[in-house]
Amino acid sequence: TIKLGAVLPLTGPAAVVGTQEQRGIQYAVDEVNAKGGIAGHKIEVIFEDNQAKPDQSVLLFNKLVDLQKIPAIFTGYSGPSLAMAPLATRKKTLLVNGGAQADALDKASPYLINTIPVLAGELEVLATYLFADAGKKTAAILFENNAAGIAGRDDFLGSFEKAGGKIVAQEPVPFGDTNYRPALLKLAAAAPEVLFVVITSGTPQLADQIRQIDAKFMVAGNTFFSDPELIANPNAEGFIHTQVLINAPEGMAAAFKAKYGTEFDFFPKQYYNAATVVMSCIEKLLKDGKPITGENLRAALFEIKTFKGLTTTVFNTNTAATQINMNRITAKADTTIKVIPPK
Amino acid sequence: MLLELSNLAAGYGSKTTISNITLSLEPGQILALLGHNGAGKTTTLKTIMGLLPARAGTVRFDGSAIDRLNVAERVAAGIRLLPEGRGIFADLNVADNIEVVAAQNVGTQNVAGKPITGAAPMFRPHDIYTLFPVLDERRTTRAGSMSGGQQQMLALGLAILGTPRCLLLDEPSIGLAPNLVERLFAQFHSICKTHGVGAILVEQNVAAALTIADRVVIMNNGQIVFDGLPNEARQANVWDYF
Amino acid sequence: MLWLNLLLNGIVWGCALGMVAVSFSLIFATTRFFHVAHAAVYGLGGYITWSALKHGLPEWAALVVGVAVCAAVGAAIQKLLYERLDRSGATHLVILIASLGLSAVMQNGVAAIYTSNILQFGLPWGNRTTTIGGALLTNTQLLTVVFGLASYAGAMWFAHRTVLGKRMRAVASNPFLAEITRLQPRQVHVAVMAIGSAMVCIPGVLVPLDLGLQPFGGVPILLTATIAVIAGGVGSITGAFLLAVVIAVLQNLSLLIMPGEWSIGITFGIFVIFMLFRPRGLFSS
Amino acid sequence: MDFLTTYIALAEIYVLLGLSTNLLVGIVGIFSVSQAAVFGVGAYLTAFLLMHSSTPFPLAILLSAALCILLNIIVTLPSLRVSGDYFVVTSFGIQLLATAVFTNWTGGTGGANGLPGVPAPILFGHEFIEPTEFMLLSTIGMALGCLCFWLIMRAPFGALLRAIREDELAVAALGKSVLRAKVSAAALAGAFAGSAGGLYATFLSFIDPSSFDLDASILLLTMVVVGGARTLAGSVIGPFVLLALPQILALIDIPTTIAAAARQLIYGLLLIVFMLFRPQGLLGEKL
Amino acid sequence: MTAYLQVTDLNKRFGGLQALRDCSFTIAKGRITCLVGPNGAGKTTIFNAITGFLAPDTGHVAFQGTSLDGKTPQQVVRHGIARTFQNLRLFADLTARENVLAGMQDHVGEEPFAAIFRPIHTARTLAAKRLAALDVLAHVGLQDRADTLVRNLSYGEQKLLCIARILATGADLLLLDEPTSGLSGAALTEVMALLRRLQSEGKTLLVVEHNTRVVQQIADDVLFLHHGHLLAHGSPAEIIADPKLAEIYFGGAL
Ligand SMILES: Nc1ncnc2c1ncn2[C@@H]1O[C@H](COP(=O)(O)OP(=O)(O)OP(=O)(O)O)[C@@H](O)[C@H]1O
Ligand SMILES: Nc1ncnc2c1ncn2[C@@H]1O[C@H](COP(=O)(O)OP(=O)(O)OP(=O)(O)O)[C@@H](O)[C@H]1O
Ligand SMILES: [Mg+2]
Ligand SMILES: [Mg+2]
Repeated sequence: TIKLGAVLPLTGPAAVVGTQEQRGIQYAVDEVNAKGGIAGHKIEVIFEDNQAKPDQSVLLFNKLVDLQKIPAIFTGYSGPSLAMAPLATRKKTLLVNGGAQADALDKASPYLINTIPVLAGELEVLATYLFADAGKKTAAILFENNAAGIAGRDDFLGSFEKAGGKIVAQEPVPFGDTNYRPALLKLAAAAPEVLFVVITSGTPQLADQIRQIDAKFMVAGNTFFSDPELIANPNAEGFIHTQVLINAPEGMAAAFKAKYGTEFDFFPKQYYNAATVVMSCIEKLLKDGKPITGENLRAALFEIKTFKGLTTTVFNTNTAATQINMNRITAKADTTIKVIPPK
Repeated sequence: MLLELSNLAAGYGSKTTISNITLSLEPGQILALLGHNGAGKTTTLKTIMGLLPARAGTVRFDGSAIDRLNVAERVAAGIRLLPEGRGIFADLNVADNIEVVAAQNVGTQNVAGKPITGAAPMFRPHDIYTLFPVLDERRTTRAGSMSGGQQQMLALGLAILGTPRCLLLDEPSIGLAPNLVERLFAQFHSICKTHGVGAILVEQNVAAALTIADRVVIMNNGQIVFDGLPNEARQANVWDYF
Repeated sequence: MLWLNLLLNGIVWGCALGMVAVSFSLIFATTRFFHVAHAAVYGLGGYITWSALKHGLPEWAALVVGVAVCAAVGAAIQKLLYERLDRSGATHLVILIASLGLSAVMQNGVAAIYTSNILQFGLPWGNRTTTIGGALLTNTQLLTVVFGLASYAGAMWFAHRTVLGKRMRAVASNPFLAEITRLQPRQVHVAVMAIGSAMVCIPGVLVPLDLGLQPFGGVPILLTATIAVIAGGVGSITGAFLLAVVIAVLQNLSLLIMPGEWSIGITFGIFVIFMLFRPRGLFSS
Repeated sequence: MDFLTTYIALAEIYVLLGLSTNLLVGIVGIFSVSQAAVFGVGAYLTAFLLMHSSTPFPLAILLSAALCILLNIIVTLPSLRVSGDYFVVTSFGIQLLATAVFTNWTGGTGGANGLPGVPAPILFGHEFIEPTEFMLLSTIGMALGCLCFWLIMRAPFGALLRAIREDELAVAALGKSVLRAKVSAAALAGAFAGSAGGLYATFLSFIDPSSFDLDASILLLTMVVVGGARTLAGSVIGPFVLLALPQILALIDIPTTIAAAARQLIYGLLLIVFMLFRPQGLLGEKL
Repeated sequence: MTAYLQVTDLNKRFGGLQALRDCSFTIAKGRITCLVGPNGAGKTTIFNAITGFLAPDTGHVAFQGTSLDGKTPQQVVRHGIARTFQNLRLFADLTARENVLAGMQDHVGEEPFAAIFRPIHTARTLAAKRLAALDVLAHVGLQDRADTLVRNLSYGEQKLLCIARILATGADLLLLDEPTSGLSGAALTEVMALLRRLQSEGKTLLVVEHNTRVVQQIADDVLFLHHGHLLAHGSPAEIIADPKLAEIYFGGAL
């Protein structure tokens, strides 16, 4: 068997996302193993729980690399990823991030590969759309007070103002807190034309609360809005959002739900995709008869360059470019209103 | 016989503090249990109460052995302790102090845990207020903010609420000025005599204790060294133990 | 009218917080150690009620099931864990650590069974709104206020008017005397844990009804509630409830003058300074 | 064996923190749940100095220790007025306040993003970048900490601190300054926490608020209690045991999707059972 | 000549309760003065006011001509006044010797700096002090119990240890709050003898006492306090002979 590692927050408050990511990886691996593995080699992923803490991440990274000689490790959340990045460089171990989008991840280490675009690109699309296509001149920002949220705020703010718009207010909410009312009330009081939201979870609750204050503004979000529960929420009617395109075939989503009892959401899909990318590299190395090391995996990744998994993922740099869609939630469904192909 | 201790022994940790304690108490009798510091008086009372397990010997109450009963059951049967220090609920007001204890309706069960049918409590809250009118005036005062003497009256009130059959009084006079001591002791005396309640009175204030005691037991080093009438005690050379 | 909206919102949130604070206060005033697993009981209440609803029980019956389970769990915690620790002479620090262990067990147990995803009750009536003084409040929020005030009144009545409540305060005041006057402190502790746990089930359901269920969702709310309990003065139910509302209102109104990321910090800063001036809380005896 | 050395280095840093916590909570009886906040300030200051100035590493550690001495004195002072349970929760407030500052003062701490790229320590021209090398530094730090702790505990100062734990008023009545003793103890605890912070930041090269939050403070308390409060040996063994525990639990085979939660559950169970059967900790006095 | 201890016009109010009312008295050097009065008369409050545990609302305290107003408890000890507490306040988890050591002044190594940087010197002086502590314990007859934990001492021994502990401070004026309460005959005689001995060694004592026998036997002067007010000041015989005081102390309504 070929062993891979994953250092994710599997318990504690961050586990909402971490466990979804875990399921995505596990699902992809199980699927490959069910078909007999890669060229006869079974894949095994060793999951370690870092509770989103940097010191645990470093310890676990060393554990995986030292004790298990693991060539590639999946990671999520920017803090832990950034903590492990220098080690990845030194140990020439591939770190694969499929969920965190902070801009700092782009250049943190040559061995840190992001299979999801950093927020800057995505939000530039959104900001341009809002200003130019939707004609919104003023915006307010509601962001989660963590690395992802802050990066989202900064990127959106930059892009929207560059496009010519004006940010009239911004409010953070603590990570994991689904009581958005005070922030929403304050933002609504600034009377923006559009509210840009960047929060990783709790979007259905947000929709309810926005409806409650009888908001007059348009609501826009990033790819985190592709949450099926949000889309199914009638209060999310009219929300628009970018989506880092990732689509699962009908049967696959159903099979996933049957297996884990939870939706094949954004994060499982992304990590499914990340796992496919890594496994494609392994397949190539096996075919070329090269040892599976972090260094070789990285080389293989840039040789293959374009991966066709759940979405087309292109690696020109450490960070993938994928297709981005502009979607609108209407009648409990997500409809694409504009397509921006990968650069 | 109301209470009988035979060859009782008890202690803390590996140390046996009291041993061979044999004494008996009749209804209405006041027994002064004297002895120097650390003689084991408090330990004896605690063992009677069931707060400390007996290591040997038996405690009989109303003729039956009660060694297997826990504290609550002994209290229910009417054995009541006025503890060292202030035995009051300092954060509650006077009326609530009396109410919570009265609600337990103690002393109305026999040692087998069966209710004594038809027996009304000997002391109800009303009776306590009659005994100590000053408590009546202070019903809504926080107990902890009363003077030392008033607190001690309340403590005694709590100890006799319900139907006390055997009172264990641990140094009730400590820190009290002589005027209060005299008054309180007079109250003990009349309670015991009029209601036939037996009492073991542990005191350092020997003079005061002897004024109301029917019998004197003196302890030394965890043993009983004298058991007799107050007059005999006055004459015997037991005072060397002090 | 932003301030009015924030004020109302603060009061609603304060009522939810107040229920947690009052229930915690009842327990803390009697036992005097930090029962941090209260957060886990709060969480459990929500999940049990959610399950009962999914099994087709009507709302009120599901709530009753939740309350009953919480009460039983609270009593069991006291009997099986705290009482044993207490008997073995454990200090409050040791009990605190054991309680932390217990909350790890309970919260992760919930996470293992229900996953860490945010669960929705999905009761449409909960989100329907009513206009009050120019602000829109959901039915859930109105219910929170009603239950909050009722919990406060109930706790006050219980502690100061019922014999069990007085007994509870007596046990807190002098455990040794309670033992020798047959107030049976152990039973009282069990009863108080049962009552406090039953009580915390109500915010444990009402808050997630509004904001979604999360296995670790009870921790931040208990933290703030604890601060209300202490700042209000240990043993004072009024203090706990009042301070909970004050804290919630302050956190909301602070948005008027500063960015939201600082509101929590400032609230706790004010609390620390307040404690320096009133080291035994607002309503200290 | 980088895994082992990383584990040892981290545990040694936590020993310093354990000493700091034990001194305040176990010895003096100041029940502080804000030690992680002080630890964080040390870490951030060292990181800031090394990243934004040419301060040499030893000086950065000294400055961090100095700042934490000051800070710990300030956060401990309320214990002179606020007692018992009231102080526990007050220090809790201090911890939450500190977390808010760490998370939101983007200019100083990098906010929620954290500070990546803290340079490794350089001493005598040598860069201590590999865990094995770094372990040398952390071992020295821990040894110095333990020595200090041992020296003060056997000196009259130790007895004075224990006396304060029992009865402050009586200590004052004997002509001793409670204020001075508490300030000294807080200073010492601050120095431990501050230097631990400096070591931590340079070792990990990345710090963010999650290492210095209430959970971290509580972990420190747990380490001290499990190891055994009030003793030197207890503060040494506690961190080693508690950091190893998750790794040992990881050896238990559980279906992956519930494994992490189940392991945390077992961790909780172990804590409960341990407290039930050994409330004084592994190597501690009865508390 | 200035008085040894001079207390002038102390007033202290707790909420609605006037605990001390215009209390003035002086204490002469080398004498045993007993402070008597019913419960709640304010005796302990006077101690608290003298030793800096309580700021009086008005009034002054002067010791050997130096004002003690506004001094902290530890400063008062440094001036040579030490007190015991009605409820002992011993360090129960420390040994008898450590309790006495805690009372000793000017310890080397009592702050961390010396403890860490002069470890040998610290250890050496500590050894010397431990011997000195044994002497103090011998003075009250507790030398055999030196290394016993206080919690395991009998009540009488604890009372003696309280006195030993303040003797260790080297104070000349000792304020003892009910040193004999709860003591039985032998222990009581022992404490009385100790008090006399201390007097003969040049200490001055102010003692709160409820036991009239003790007052008669040891007091040179008696101060009678009632409702926070100093009613009388005289020899034991005078005070006991006063029917008005006897009525307050021994009779009166509950
Ligand atoms: N909890 C305890 N643990 C260990 N030893 C104890 C405990 N309580 C009392 N002792 C010891 O047991 C002996 C008897 O104590 P006890 O309290 O019964 O004495 P006493 O006669 O009531 O004295 P006093 O008049 O001082 O109250 C003493 O030597 C005392 O030190
Ligand atoms: N800190 C305080 N707060 C409020 N009242 C107090 C305080 N200290 C003392 N008192 C009150 O002041 C009065 C005098 O108390 P004090 O302790 O001086 O009496 P005492 O003469 O020592 O009595 P005892 O002989 O019972 O010890 C009492 O009524 C007491 O309740
Ligand atoms: Mg006794
Ligand atoms: Mg007094």
